[in-house]
Amino acid sequence: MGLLTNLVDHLKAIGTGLKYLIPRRLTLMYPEYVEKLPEGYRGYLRYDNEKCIHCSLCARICPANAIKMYRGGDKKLRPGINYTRCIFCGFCADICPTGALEYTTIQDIAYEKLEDQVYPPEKFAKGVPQPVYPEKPIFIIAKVDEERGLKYDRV
Amino acid sequence: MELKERIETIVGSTGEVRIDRGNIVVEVKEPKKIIEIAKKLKAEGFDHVKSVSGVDYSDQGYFEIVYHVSSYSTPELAKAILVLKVKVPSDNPRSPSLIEIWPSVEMMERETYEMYGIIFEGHPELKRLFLPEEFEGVYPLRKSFKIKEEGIMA
Amino acid sequence: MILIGNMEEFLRRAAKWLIEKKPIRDVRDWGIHFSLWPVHLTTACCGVEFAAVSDPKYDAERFGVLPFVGPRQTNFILIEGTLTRKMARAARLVYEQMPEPKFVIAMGACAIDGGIFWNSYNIVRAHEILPVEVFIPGCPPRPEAVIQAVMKLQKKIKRGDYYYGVERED
Amino acid sequence: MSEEGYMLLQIGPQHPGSGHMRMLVKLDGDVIVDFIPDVGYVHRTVEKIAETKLYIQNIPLLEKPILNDSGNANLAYIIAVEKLLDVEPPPRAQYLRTIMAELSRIASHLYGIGILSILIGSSTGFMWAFGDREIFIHLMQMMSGARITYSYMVPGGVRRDLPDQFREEFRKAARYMRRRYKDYEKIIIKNPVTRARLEGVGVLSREKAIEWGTVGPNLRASGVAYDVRKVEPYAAYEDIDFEIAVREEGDCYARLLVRFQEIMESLKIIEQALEKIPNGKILAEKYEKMIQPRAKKLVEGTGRIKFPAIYVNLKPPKGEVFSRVESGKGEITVYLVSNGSPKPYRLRFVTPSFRNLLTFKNLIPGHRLADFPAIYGSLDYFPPGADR
Repeated sequence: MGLLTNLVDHLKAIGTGLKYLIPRRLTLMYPEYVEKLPEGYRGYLRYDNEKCIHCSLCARICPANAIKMYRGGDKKLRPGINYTRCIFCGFCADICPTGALEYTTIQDIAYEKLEDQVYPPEKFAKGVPQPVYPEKPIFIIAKVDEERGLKYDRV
Repeated sequence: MELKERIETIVGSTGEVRIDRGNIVVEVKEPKKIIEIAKKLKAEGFDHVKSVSGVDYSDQGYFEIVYHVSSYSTPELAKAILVLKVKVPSDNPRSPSLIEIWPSVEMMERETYEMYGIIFEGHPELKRLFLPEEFEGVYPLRKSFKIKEEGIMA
Repeated sequence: MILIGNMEEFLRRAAKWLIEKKPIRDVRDWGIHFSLWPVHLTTACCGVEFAAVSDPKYDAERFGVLPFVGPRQTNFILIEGTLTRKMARAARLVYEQMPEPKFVIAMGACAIDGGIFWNSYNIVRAHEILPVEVFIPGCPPRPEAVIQAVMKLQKKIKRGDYYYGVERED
Repeated sequence: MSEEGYMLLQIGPQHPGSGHMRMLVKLDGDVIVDFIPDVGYVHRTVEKIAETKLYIQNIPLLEKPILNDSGNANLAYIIAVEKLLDVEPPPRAQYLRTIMAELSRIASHLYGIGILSILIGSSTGFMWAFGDREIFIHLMQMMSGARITYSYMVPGGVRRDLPDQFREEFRKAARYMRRRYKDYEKIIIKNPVTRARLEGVGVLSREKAIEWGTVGPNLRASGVAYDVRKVEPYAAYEDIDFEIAVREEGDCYARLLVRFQEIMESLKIIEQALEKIPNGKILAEKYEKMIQPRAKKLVEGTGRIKFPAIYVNLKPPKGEVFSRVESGKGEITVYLVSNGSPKPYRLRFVTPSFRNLLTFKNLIPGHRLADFPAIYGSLDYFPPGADR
């Protein structure tokens, strides 16, 4: 009796495995396909020098002390960020009263040097670091799918 | 509150009972008396300890050991959190271990020893738990142990 | 006996010389860059995301990244998050046991500069004890970022821009 | 070999079955006679650092130790801070918190199941559980804007409202998961290999579980129906109808089953929460009116909030609070002492894995070495959580 049920259960397990043999892939073929993250994803920060009102709230709320205020030539305080410490919590962008700091949806970057990850205000204002893809990627968005969990639609 | 009265009779003159934000706080007057109280509380149905914490009040000359006790087996006691507090002098922090009564304190008392240097008398394995050897004799959670802090300026 | 000993020594030298020569070296580098085998050393909580790198969605095996058990069979350490003092010793030990050539990637803010734990008294920065090739900021970094780092390392290896236990002649 | 003829075996920290810890196992033949967990490989001194950070800055800090269940870690701390500050979040925020906590629980359980599977040698289990975990991570990413570290709850509310497509996406995910559960049943739960490895192994009796202060699914698998969500309802659990998954056996298999059962129960909770969720604000009135109007205009229509500037200067009155929540791995407790300054005077953060450490240590002796990974995996022990 026990043996028989065991055999049946074994067969059921194998059968279930076989059912998924036909490729119904969950795999995201990064970097050929790149997931476009939803609006509001907390990735690398964009800093707008014009909008900054030098209030230093961002530096005060930063949990990792990654944002520091630099005194510029005009005696005004401006934030610079050190991505070696940043934990991408987005508190700085959420407390910024003027929208000078905003998050972007980019978060797939690696660096070869430590110094490259420090962004003083001038470098910070120049723009967001961009990931490098070997070839032009196809952007997709992920969606929940009843059949296979996640599916990827082209943008 | 009925439970508070019950605990008051248990504690008697060895401690003070009050209610703080819904939790029953028992401040034990003397470290030696804590064993006695704990035994009675265990008999009452408080069967495990949720957390053992040290708090450093060495500017006032003492450390506080805080036990948060509750129950799994008695549903109505499970709703309550009993805070058992005892003060030990910061120059000679010693208190009896409650491991005999509540075995669940074992790791937590060990951690409190490691972080504050509070000696729990009767604990069978009172040695460092998390920290590497170079922290022998250094008690990092004491207020006298300072760590780096940075301002907001670069 | 002495003659054979010399012979062995000579052959070893010849092999070392040969392996640094152009076409052979290129083939070797090409081979290595597809077989980055990280050792099973989960240093901290970024391991959660490293597990996600090998999960069906990201599938790092596409890049030849497959965790192996013993340090002797691996050539790649991924420092997954904070290195505490205790763990730093283990990481150093594991690194020393690995055969040349070997590579280190520091994953997560903690591995680079401590991240939110920067003022902890019990942490070590990865680049202070190991020669880190690529850094991945983030807490934890997205699996995509880990793949980016692997690709960066692969490029570096293909360039031949690494140390192979012997000094290169050119 | 020691003098008594026992063999001392060291497992980890570099080992596929050890995680971030070292284990000293004393063996007589292949029976474990003594077991010493050497923890502290991920001890990052959270409690000390917390004393140097502002109340708001501790939100991401306390998520890190319980990274694979960060929604619940976040909630435990926020409840404590709100008790101190005497702030009540609006009802909609309470429901959003419940949804977040439950999604986080599902992800945590799937993580635990995946790790248990790989430890008992079933790669299929790992791939399935981790693949399905991505779906719930996708949902939480929609809600909070991060993959793992959500930092979703702030004192007085939550940071974001529900995205428009969330309901639709969750409905699909729930249907997918229910269908998938039937397959899980065949390929993992009732698989004779799994049962042979787990049934009757690592039996934790009810008395011992209580004595050692075990928490979470491990406790409930030993027949103790203790769940903080029922005992002391927080967030919106009071209005939600759900059952506690309890089993009597107390072995590794029961712990696995409790986790699966809780996943299904969580799906029900989220469905109810989505049905009952009231309209309204997501941040308490007190903080809402402190946000500058021009800042409010910036996030209009996005469902996000801006933080009021007071968040960098939260000064709760003197006092102490204790909070507990039921996370995926078990009860998280936070004991917070304030002396009226903007930084906590003392923050005691007891994680489920730390409390399960004693169970882990005491449960192992007497078993065969081959059962060691099964017991370790079934306890869902997460070393960064235990070490903090």
